[in-house]
Formats: sequence, C-alpha cells, structure tokens
Amino acid sequence: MSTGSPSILRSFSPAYTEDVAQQRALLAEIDTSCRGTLLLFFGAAVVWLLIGTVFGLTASLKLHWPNFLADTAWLTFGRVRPAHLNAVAFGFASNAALAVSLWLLCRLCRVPLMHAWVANIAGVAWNLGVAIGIAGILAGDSTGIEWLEIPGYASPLLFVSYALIAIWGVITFRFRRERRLYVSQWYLLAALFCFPWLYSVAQILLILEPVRGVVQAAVNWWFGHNVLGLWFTPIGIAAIYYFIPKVLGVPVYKYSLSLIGFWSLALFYNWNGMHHLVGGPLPAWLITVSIVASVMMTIPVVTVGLNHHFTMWGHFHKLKHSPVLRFMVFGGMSYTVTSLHGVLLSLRSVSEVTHFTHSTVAHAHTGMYAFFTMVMFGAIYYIVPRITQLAWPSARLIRIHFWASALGILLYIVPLAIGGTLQGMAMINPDVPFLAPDKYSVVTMTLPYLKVRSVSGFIILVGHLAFATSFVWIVARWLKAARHRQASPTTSHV
Amino acid sequence: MRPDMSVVWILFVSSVIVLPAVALLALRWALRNGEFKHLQKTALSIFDEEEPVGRMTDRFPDEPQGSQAHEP
Amino acid sequence: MNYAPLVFLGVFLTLASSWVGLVLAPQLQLGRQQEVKVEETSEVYPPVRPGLAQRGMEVYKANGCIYCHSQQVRPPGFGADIERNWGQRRTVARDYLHDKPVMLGTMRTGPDLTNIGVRQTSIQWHLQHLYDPQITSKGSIMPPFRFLFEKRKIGAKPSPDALALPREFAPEPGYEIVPKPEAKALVQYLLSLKANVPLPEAE
Amino acid sequence: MNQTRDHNMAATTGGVEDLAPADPREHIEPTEAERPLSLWFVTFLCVCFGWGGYYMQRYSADYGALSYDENAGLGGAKTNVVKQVDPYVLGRRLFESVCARCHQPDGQGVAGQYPPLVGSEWVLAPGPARLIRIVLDGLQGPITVKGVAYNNNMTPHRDALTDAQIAAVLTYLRTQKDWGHNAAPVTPEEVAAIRSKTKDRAALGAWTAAELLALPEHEPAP
Repeated sequence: MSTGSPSILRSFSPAYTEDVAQQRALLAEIDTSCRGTLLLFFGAAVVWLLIGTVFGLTASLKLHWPNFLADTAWLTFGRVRPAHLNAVAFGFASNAALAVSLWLLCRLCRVPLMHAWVANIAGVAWNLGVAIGIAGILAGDSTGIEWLEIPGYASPLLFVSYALIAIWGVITFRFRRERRLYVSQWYLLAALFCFPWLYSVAQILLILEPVRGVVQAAVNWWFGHNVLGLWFTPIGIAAIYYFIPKVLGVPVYKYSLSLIGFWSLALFYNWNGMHHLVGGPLPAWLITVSIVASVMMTIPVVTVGLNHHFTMWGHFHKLKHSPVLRFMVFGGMSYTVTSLHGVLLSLRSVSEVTHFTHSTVAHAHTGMYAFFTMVMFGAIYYIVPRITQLAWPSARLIRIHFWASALGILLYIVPLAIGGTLQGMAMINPDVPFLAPDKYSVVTMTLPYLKVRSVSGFIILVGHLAFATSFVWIVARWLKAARHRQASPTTSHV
Repeated sequence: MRPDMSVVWILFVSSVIVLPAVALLALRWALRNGEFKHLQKTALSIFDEEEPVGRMTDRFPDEPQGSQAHEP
Repeated sequence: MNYAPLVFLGVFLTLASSWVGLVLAPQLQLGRQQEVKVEETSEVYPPVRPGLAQRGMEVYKANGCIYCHSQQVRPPGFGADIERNWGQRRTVARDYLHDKPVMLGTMRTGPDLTNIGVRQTSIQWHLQHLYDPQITSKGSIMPPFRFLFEKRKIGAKPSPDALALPREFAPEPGYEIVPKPEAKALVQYLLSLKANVPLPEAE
Repeated sequence: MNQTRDHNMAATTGGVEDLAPADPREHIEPTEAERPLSLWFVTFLCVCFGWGGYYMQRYSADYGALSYDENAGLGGAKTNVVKQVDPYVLGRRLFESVCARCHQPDGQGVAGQYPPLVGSEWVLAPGPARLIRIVLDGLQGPITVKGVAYNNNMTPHRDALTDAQIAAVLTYLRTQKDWGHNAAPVTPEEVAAIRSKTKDRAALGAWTAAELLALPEHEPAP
C-alpha cells in the first residue's frame, strides 16, 4: 500500500523533507501500513495477558492455600510471582505499549510506518526474549532483583529489540508531515527515550557489574519506579490525551495545562524511586528527597486529571455508547486515584504502617491494571477496527470484558488496600503475635482479604477470556477477508 | 553533624543551578519562537475531515450509526 | 511545544538529574564503604559468607524468598521491628557490603530474616520448618518446600541426616526424609544472617 | 462550532467504512480561544513548592552519608528510643517471637519433638537456677517433662537475649495467668549472676537433664 517509502539510509540525510510531502497520507493508508506490526504486537500482548493472568491467579491462590501445587520446584510461589510480574509487565503491557505508541506516532505524524519488517523482527525478538526470560525465572535462574528478574541471558535480547523499535518510532517521527507536536507525542517521545537509558543502567549496575551494597537497592528502585513512571505512565497518558478527544470529537480542555502536566511529571516522577525504601538502610536525605518528589507528584496528577475531566465535561452520557470511552475514563480516573494513594503511601508516618504490607500490592495493581491496562484495552478497541477495516464481532463480549475487568479490579484493590492497612497496623503493634493459629495475629487476620483477592482474580480472568475471544474472532474474520481478497483481486478494496 | 560536602555540591550544582538555568533558557527561546502562540490549534491538530470535531468516532458494534446523541 | 529537540533536551535533563541524585550520589557516598573491625573479637564485620552459605543464598534467590521475607530492620520508634525481636538494632548500609544481590525485600508476608541466624540457631528446626511449616508454625501460609528434600527407603540403617518428624508428617515406615544439598545450603545461609554487631552509625 | 458534514452511509459490510471515507479535504481553521491559567491553580503550585523546600531542609540530616535518622541534625528529642514496657508484657512478646516457634504459641509444645511449658515442673521449679541455665546454654539428651520423655536439643540463647530479656520471659512463663502458673518471678540480677558463673559453659556444650538435676534448686546468693 505505502508506495515510495524512503530507504533507511536516506532518512539520515537532513535534506530529505519535501518530496514525500506531496503524497497525501490518508488515515486509512497509515492504518494499513501499521497493520502487520500491530497485529503481531497485539496478538503477543493477548497471549501474555492470558499467561500472566493465570500466573497471577496461581500466586494469589498459593497465598492462602500453601499446599496448592507445592511439590514442583518451578511452580513454587517464589517463582510464579516474578513470572506473573514479568509476563504482564514486559509481556502484555510492553507489547501493547509499543504497538499503541507506534500507531499513535504514525497517526499524529501523518506518515505511514516505513519498513515495517524491521519492527516485526524486533517484535518477535522482544517476545522471544520475554519468553526465554520467564522460562529462566521458572527454572530458578532469577536474578533476585525486583522488576529485573529476567536472567542475564535474555535481557540483552530485550534491550536490542527495544532499541530497534525505539529507532523506528524516531524515524517515523523524523518524517512527520504534521509540524505541530500534539501532547501525546511529547509523552511518547519521552517514554521511547527513557526506557533504554533506564534498562541499560539497571542491567549494567545491577547484573553485569553490581555496585557495592545498598547502592544496588538505590539503583534497583530508581529503575523499578521509573519503569512505571517513565515508560508505562507516559504512554497511558498519551493514549488518554489522544483517545478521549478523538472519540468525543471535542478538543482537550486547556492545552496549556497539558504543558505543565508534562514537565512536572518529567521533573518529579523520576526522583521518587526511594519511597520504596522508607525506613530502610539508606541515608535519610535520599529517602527525604524521594518523599518530597512523591508528594510533588500531586501537581502533574491534578493537572492531567483536571484536563481530562473537563474535556469529558458534559459528555459523560456518551459512556453508554462507546466502549473505548469507558476504558479510557476508567483508566484516567484510576490514574488519579493510584497517584494520590501513592502520595499517601510515601509519607513517613503512613509508610510506617503500610510498608511491607499488601496495601503496596493494591497500589501497584491500581497503577498497572486499573490505569495502564484498562487504557491499553481501550486503545486496542479503537485501533483494531481501523487497521482491519472490520467492526468488533460481538458487543456482548466487549461488555462482559469491561464489567468483568472493572468490577474485578475494584474487588481486588479496595479489600486489599483495607486489608493491607489493617495488616500494617497489626504488624507495628508488638502485642499482636505475628503468627498464632487461633488468636488475632498478623498472618491470620490477612487471610480473608487474600481470599477475596483470589475471587477478584477469577472475575478478571473471565474478562480477559472474553477479550481474547473477541480478538481472535476479529483477526479470523480479517484473515478470511484477506484470503477472499487475494482470491478475487478485481473488487477494489479502499 | 558536618554536612557531607561532596554530595551537597553535586546535588546542589546539578539540580538547583544547571537544571533551572537550562530550563529558563529553553523557556525564553520557546517564548521567542512562538511555541505558545497557537496552543489551541495544536489541540485541534488531531482532528480532520475524516474524523471531524463534534462527531463520535466509536460505538458498540450492535448500535446503528445514528443512534447516539449528536453534538448540538 | 512543537520543537522536538527541546522536548528531548528537557526529558534528557530531568532523567539525568534523577540519575545524578539517586544513582551517582549514593554511589559516591556509600560506594566505597569499608568493613569495620570489631574490637573484642578482632574479626572483620560484615564477614564474607562461607561457601555453603553462599550456595544457600543462590537457593534463597532462585526460589524467590524475598517476595515474602524482608532483610532490613527499621529503627525503634518506627514500626515494631526491634520490639518483635527481628533485630537487636536497625540495619545500615555497612551490613550489606558483601551481598550480591542485596535482598532488602518489600513484603513481610513472613517475618523479617535479617537476624534469623541469632534468633533461631537450630538446624533441625529450620529443616523441619522448610519441609512443612505446619510442623513448627501451625497456621503459617508459607508453602512447604518438600522438593528440597528426598524421600527414600531406609538402607542398612537410617541416615544421620534423616529428619525427625512428628507422626502425622513422617513418611510411611521403611522410608526416611533426607535434605538435599540445596536444603542444607539454604539453612546455612539462614544461619549466616546476623546483624547484631554494634555499629556507631546504627544508634 | 463549525457545521458537521453528514456522510452518505453506503451499505457496508457492517464494517467501519463509514468511519473512514476516502475523500479527504483541507483542514478546518481552529479558533484562537485560549483560557488563561486559573489563579487557585497557581497558588496550589506555590504551596507545593514551598512545602517541598521546607520538608527537604527539615528532614535531610545535612545530607550525611551515615546519617540514617532524619531528625538527627536537629538535636531534637531522639525518636529512636525503645519505649519502656512492664516486664510481663515484654516477656509475653519475647515468648511469642522466640519461644513459641518451638514450644508453640499455646505453650503445649509438639508431641515427641518439643516439650510443653504449661504446667512443666522445670518451669515451675521453686528456684529458677536450672531454668536460667537451660535458656542460657541450651539442653540436649533425654529429659522427662510431665512424665513424657523427650530427646531433642534446645539451642542456647546466651548472646541472643540480654539478662533483662531472659528475666522478663522467664517471669512471664512462671506467672502466666491463663496457664495457672504463679511461681516466683525471676530478676535480671539472678540471670546476670548465673550468666557470669557459667561463663565457660558455652564451650562445653548444652546442659543435660542429669547435670541439671544434680544442681541445687536455689543458687546461694553470690
């Protein structure tokens, strides 16, 4: 479809700008140029979503049913939990993030995705790297560093394939025909730029040439929190900034607010890694600077929250009609909730209670699932019909998916946040024994909350199965249509 | 407790002098070059005649095209 | 903003500033911290972990024990770590000089293990607890690590390592439970977890 | 608002053709409406920055590499001091965190493995001399508790617990109300006396029941 796309080498010559411009890029042409790559990424994302959900459910069940699958070494809790984390973070979330950011860049730069075969190879390499990494974790080769458990023999593959995709984003950006930079493009470029720096510094200073002592913890949580804040969050916010105005047909409420939101997020977010170590063996100033940065995060969160909310003002009734809008608004509001919860958790007096408890886990899932994953679902529901030129086969499946995921994650977060806080209060009260089978003790009082979480895990799994069925169904229809087109090329398609 | 001067200098110089200085320079350059003039136009840059302002571009597949409330 | 290099410069600078603040500065402050000599015993603290305990650390890491157990003691007055006898003092950077990786942990679904080598020194207790936590800690949600043990027929005479198990956990007669090398290494690692040497900066 | 153009909805395959028709046209010129920043938002920014600066200066303990207590630089009341608690409560906490791991939280022990403490003649002995020695240097070999024989080894707690802690936990065990114990409490001085008397015991290994029974109940006051 995309004729005359410039070769890679020519893309580096500064003179090369005008002759591509005459060729009017139609939205449809841009979408079809990304189709192959996006279906690869979204397909991989759906597969990792199911695998990650099953791992998560297994880990959750093990927490209140210790003998469940306890006799095989590679299914012990200590391996299933990191496998869950990597399957959903580097499997589902990163695949979806890469696909959505590539598509958004193409759409916003008004230029088709050039040389898609390189992006496809990078996508296959990324998923291969994640698969080998998770197999390594289950086999017991985990590096033992949170968020970086993927062993050393798989992480270079991740880095190289990521770098290829990031280069593709920048080249597509280099040929943009839309001179103006929409706010989503700042966030996407920030994300595509930050991840390689974070991942390479973390791999070098923690796995190849480990630094000495607790400095490893500093680097680990500088990376850990920034992979959330400078890789997933910007892409989530970029998606919300694009899809809510696009679906509603209403421009963003106040563009100047988005300026403040972007720069304050860039400034404060990457300083707050050490709030994971409040009370830990690190100098007081390091923890204080992260607590200040965490509290200052209220500025970008309030700014972005208001911007989206007023964009939606007067249009909330349309949530009934648009699935994409539902996921986006749910994700946007969850972003505000998770960030304010995070600000609370980082204060020393609150962290004394909630540190080391399930309240942190509830906060993590509000951020990674209620905000980022729901936004990615919304983006997929918008993008796939446009790249396959087909509508979603069943509205019922979309409704099942939305309500199962939304209610499931609420049933996950609220009980676990409450249970975690109570667990924290019991843990800092030395008169409550840590473990006493028939008395009020820290371990026995958290059990009911852990069981409710497993129930919410099943509900979310139902939602994901509905989503996977929808996705497979629409891809099958597209393949049939494509084969039909090959069989009789005479019927013009555009 | 004598403050540990090496870190104070690094933190102070890097985030209290260099970063704000460059930020202010960039802000001055941006103001000069009219980066802030057509902010609202940029907000509209994502719309065009295929997906114009004022029209919903997403609906449940089982709802006919015209059913949801159009823009006033 | 429509000028791309400006966006890149801004993002580069903010990430560089956090890299300086949260990675470079701690490395300059704590990166070359040295061990300290304990007066009365004239040993060096923190000691280098013996070989078997080092292999035990690999088992601890591979099986993801950090996802339920932390290894840091908070100061008295901030949480109840000292009152719960999880440590005799708060832990400081010097306690972790020889750890590769440092496993501070972020969850306490199980108790903190910084000082387990001082508080629970019985190898047999650890082996029983690892084999099935319900033996020593009824109601615990820690999974049994039976795959670190081996059930085999008793040969000429019961092996000295065989676990002494209460009736309802013991194997059928004629069989015995013997810890694999990984289990022994893991117990040696747990016994090597000590943080009771007084350090000036820990007061 | 500009006038929205109605597209002629060609009969499509239920696809999304109608959403992306083929005939493009020139962009529409946007309006210049630009809403200024509201005042309360600017004040919110100033409040945040002000608080940040204050908190940073207040709790950074002069950016010292070895200053872990955020209140250290201010000479104020040191936060890091363990609150004094009455010995019985301290004893219960120590029992729950140290002794309960083997003797179980209910004090009944594990049949055949760990002897019970409830109603044990060793715990309720008139004088605490034997009990203190067991806790200090551990116990090995056969021992009968409440008529039941046990043969396990108890680990020493000589360097794990201070005199005050041993006195508190033994006082708790000997005066535990729910178990109906009311033997004489134990004082840290008694523990200190026996600790110094049995200084070199650690090298000889744990006590055996026979050795303990040979000892007199009451230690003559040093």
